[in-house]
Amino acid sequence: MLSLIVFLPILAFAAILLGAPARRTAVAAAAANLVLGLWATFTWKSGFWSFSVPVLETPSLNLAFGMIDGMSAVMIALSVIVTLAATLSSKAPEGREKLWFGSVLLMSAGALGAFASTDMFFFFAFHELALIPTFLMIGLLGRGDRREIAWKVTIYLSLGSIVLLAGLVWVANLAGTFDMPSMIAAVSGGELAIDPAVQTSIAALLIVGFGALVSLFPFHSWAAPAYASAPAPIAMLHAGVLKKFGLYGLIRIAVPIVPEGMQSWLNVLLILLLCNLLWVGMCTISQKRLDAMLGNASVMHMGYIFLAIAAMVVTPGSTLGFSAAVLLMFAHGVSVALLYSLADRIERATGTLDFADLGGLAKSSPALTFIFGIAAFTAMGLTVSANFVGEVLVFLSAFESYDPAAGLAPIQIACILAIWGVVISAVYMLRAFRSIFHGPATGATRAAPDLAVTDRLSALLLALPLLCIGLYPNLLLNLLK
Amino acid sequence: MASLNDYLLVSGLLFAIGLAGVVIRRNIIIVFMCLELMLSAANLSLIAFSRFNTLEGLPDYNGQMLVFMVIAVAAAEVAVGLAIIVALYRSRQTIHTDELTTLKG
Amino acid sequence: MTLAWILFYLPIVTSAVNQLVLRRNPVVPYVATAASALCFLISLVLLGREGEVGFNWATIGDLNIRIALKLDQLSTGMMVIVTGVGLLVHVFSLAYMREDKAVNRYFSGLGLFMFSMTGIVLSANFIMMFIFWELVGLSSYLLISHWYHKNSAADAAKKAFLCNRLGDFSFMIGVLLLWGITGHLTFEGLREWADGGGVAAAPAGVLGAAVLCIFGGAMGKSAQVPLHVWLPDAMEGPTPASALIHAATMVAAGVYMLFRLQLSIGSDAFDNFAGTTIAWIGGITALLAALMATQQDDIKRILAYSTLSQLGYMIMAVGLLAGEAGMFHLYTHAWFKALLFLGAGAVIFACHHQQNIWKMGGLCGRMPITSATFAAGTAALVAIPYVTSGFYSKEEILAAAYSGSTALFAIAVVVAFLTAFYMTRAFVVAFLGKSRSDDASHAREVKPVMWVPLAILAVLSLISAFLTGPLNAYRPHEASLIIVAASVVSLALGLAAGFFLYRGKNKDPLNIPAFRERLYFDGIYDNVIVRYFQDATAAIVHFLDEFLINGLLAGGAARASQGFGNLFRRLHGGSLQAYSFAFGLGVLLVIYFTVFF
Amino acid sequence: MPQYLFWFFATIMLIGGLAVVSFKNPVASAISVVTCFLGLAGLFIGLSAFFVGIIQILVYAGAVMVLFLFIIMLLDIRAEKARNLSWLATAGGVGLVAFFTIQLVGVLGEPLPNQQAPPLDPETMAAAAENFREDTRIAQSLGEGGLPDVHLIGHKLFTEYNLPLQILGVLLLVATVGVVVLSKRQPERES
Repeated sequence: MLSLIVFLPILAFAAILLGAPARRTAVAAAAANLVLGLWATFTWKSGFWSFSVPVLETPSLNLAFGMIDGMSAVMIALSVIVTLAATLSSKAPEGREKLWFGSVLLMSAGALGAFASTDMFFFFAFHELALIPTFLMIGLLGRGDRREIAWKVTIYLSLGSIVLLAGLVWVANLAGTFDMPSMIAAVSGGELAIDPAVQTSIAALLIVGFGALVSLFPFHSWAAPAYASAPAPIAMLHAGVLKKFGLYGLIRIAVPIVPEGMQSWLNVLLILLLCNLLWVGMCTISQKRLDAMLGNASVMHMGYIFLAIAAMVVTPGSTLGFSAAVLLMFAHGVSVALLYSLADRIERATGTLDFADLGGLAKSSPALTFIFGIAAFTAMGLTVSANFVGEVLVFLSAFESYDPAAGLAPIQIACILAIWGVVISAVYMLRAFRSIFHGPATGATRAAPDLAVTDRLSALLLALPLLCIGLYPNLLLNLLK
Repeated sequence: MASLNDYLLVSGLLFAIGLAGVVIRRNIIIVFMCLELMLSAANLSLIAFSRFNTLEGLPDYNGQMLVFMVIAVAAAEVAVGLAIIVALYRSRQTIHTDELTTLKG
Repeated sequence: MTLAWILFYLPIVTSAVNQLVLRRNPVVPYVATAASALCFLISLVLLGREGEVGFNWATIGDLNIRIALKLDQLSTGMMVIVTGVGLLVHVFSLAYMREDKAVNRYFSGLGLFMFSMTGIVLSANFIMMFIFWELVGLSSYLLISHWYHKNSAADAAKKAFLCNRLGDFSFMIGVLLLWGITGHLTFEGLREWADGGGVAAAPAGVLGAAVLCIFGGAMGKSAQVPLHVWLPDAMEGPTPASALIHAATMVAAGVYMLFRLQLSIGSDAFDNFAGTTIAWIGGITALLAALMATQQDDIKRILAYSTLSQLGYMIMAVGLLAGEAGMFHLYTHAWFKALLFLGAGAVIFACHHQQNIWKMGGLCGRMPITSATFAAGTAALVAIPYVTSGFYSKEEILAAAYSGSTALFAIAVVVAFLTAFYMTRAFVVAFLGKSRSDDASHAREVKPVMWVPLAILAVLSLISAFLTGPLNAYRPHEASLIIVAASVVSLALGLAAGFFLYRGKNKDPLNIPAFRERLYFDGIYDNVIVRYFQDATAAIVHFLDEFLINGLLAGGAARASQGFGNLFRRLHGGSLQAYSFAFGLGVLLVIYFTVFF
Repeated sequence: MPQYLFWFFATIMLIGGLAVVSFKNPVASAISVVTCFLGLAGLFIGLSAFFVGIIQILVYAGAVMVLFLFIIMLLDIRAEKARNLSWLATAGGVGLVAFFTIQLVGVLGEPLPNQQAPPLDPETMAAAAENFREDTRIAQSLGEGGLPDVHLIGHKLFTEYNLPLQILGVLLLVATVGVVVLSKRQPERES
């Protein structure tokens, strides 16, 4: 039945092409998908949702959807939530509604397909499908240097995809199947034993490939300009949902199938993720515009999830790192989407995102301030937000293997340095909040209108999961069991 | 009697002349003629091989078949090529290759 | 135990209802005050109860993090302080904030704070404590930035949150280390571990480091040097909020948390370099803050520095393994410092938001009740022997210092002298003499709704030392005579110096720029650490990111391929001859390589 | 073919070729091509490829070169005013030719096998007749000691090379249609 969830956006896309009213169709499809998706998320253990259609006999290739574990379910929930919020909150430029909402639906379908696929081929293919509207929308409707940025994104992501494809093909070739669950079962059952040297090479390909898609340092320089330039729904969907594909892939494929390979790259991975957190974090501090800052911030926070992945590699038997990573992926996706949608909202209301031109928005837009406050404090990992739970679980997972007699292992040192990222994110988020909402009002903000009803709806849709999971993480953690 | 080497040498020289013409001349019609020379040079080699390698006592007619085909294709090529030249001249008023640089990247 | 849950949830539920449902309804302040009164009653009922109740909050495999309310002597005693001061501050605010347009937001903020503080006090494990630890930081941020349109308030809020974040950074590392060493996150588990001889078995260095890191959290929250800079700035917030958060309760949370830790893993874990460092940081904070307090003109800032100084005392006591003394001082300090702040609030309210003591004067006659209560608070703070609660608690700390370290004892005595000096200065300048401005000369006694809380607090600050039994506060043994003598002498000197130096003066006879400029801490932080270490580094890193990663690594690859592309584009000159030449050359080379090579 | 005839025709051919490249006037070049092809046809005939030789004259020297001349006339192309050849192109062409010639000499420096053409005398012809059905013209001519060149080509063409022949026909048809389309005057584009 997952096929319904995946294909509903595509059907809606087709309907829009055929002339259905773009916005209403998109919102209706996204809302229907939200209901279906959440239902699927909470009942993922039932076999009701799996779906399989053979495509090729040899090599055996099936268009197969199913919930491999709770991670798929959570990611699907993330996708449907962000999709509805993106369609609700965004405002298409005159005459471009078809392109605008069509792209959103197509991206949503791609992301859902990737997360729902149990087959490695379609897992990859759906992600590529979702990248097409990303490029198009940045290139056609982006801000600033949109052509150049669209090219940059295209080249980075395509190169990442190519490297990734090489890794995936290698894995599939060794495993003799495209079916991911049976691959994982074969590895854990001992039927598939990959030579350590080969594992090292595969792991390198996968880390670089998935890493470029997730903007792992030093493949990060596409992300910030892309998110700053992309139209809001695209930034929301890409930063919030689609980017998680890389992390999802690392957790789903790299960690279980080539554990020894990942082990041999562990220290490199730790250094890179620290660069993500500290280096990019410092870059974030020096940004002068909200969109650029948010772009860098979302790159920075990937470091925590990589830390969780590193912890999964260090302590293979434990589920702590896994839960931490999934929870943080969800939390980061939702909070980033919320921030982008609000940033877009601020720009529409005031015409600028420059910190120097903003100020005192709290007076004219209290609701916006309230929601942005939730989003900003969530993004900096304040407690009772899902992000905090994710981060604290990440830290705990990194310390799970700590042996006081042996001293600090590299992962614990990395963890301690990574916690400094908490301070960095507080610095830039507080600065942003301070310069946008506090202080005396400026010309741009004095008469800015407050949130409209649809804006509030979409903001609530995103803020509620963050708060609920922050208040009671078992809500999500129970799904992962 | 002329030897195979002689024929091949003459054929090669004719080919070289054609090649030199293609590279040197700028008038596209002459370039085209030089192409014909080169094709003919190849034909000469083929005929010579056909004559010098008999098959059951007869010249190897497979070679001559090839020449036949080449001549037919060349005829078609000339027709189309000249039509293109006419169209080109109509739009550009020139048939000098150095003034036809639309392909410049 | 249902009562405990009500105590826990009531403030946040009230706050949420106020903010989201009632919104601009004028009934909001009264609802909030009623809720805080209920909370105070529940705390009283809960006194002496023991036990723990909770639910699983995050469960992964073997790791089970619970939200659990732990009731014991420490937490129930602390709850009385928190809700008691909280209730009085709510009542006081009813009048103080009446004119403010955003009064509802203010009361929601107070509710959030009460919820978070309750969470800290009742938490049964470190993760839960950390959660609420940060939440009080948030509520403090919200309350400091209450008048957000003022740049100074907005900056102060940011500074406060950041300093706390720095502390939390260390706190988190400490919790992780402790978890790594002991395998426990709950206080109960830690106690079992310590009882089982865990402290002796654990590597001392790591354990000390863990304790020190956790103390880092207390350094942020309790504003110890060098993270103290936020507390004086936090006075930008409404004065009642300062009284509750930045004087009585939240800043004391650091001491509470350290004492909680000390109770859990035992004093032995502190009996190493960690304890010494903590004690010295506390002592230095006490001394520096007292010195800075002597030259401040803003009445709230004087009190803020005195808070710093008293917190330094408490921290020093904890570091000297005398946590009970620290907690006792926390308990008495909460009452009299809340009193002083509320008194200052009343004065400021009466003087039309004039905060400079040199613009006051002669308030004694115009505001008799306020002046009397302020005098009582001052007496408690400077520790007038035997009649004030402050005396008893300070003696305990001096005793702990005396038995711990001579140097720290000397510092403590000097601080006692300085405290007497600057509080006398403040009292003499603000309340005695004659009015030095129109604001002061028009001041009138405040309404009962404001002075009744003051009076209650005044009584408590005098007698609270004798209520330790019923209120479940910690109170260690009596002090010795030598210490009493030392403190009496320093008190007398301080009182005399302050009184004679400042009586009848119109401007400060002393001028010590270093103290006035807060020993240059803020300047150094703003101009050196923030500007160079942070902003300049950030700018450099950003530049390097643009230049190295984006420009050379990625851009280099891009430019290289572009260069090759341009190179090959040259070949596409559109010249037929060139193409045919290249083609012919290629053919010839193929021949050459196949035939001759 | 006697040696001198070979050199005679070869010389005609090569001089014709050189003339094509060196004449300024395209008409003269075209005439030179015809000359060249005449010499070539002579060589073909000397190699007993009578049919191909005739075709060479009919199709190439006759039809194709007339087509060239037509076009030259049609476009009214004059001789180039000045021989403004670029020295780079000339040097390139000459260099290329030199390189090619050196390679040619290098390859042909040592004599290939089959230096002498196998004889096509009546005995071999008669022997070859055994491969054909007795009652056919080919067998008869061969038996009489002649070389029925056209018949042999026709036989080959319509048996073994039938499919290529058909394709060739289609190709020519397509070329015809293409030429018609190309030389139709384009209607003026509206814009």
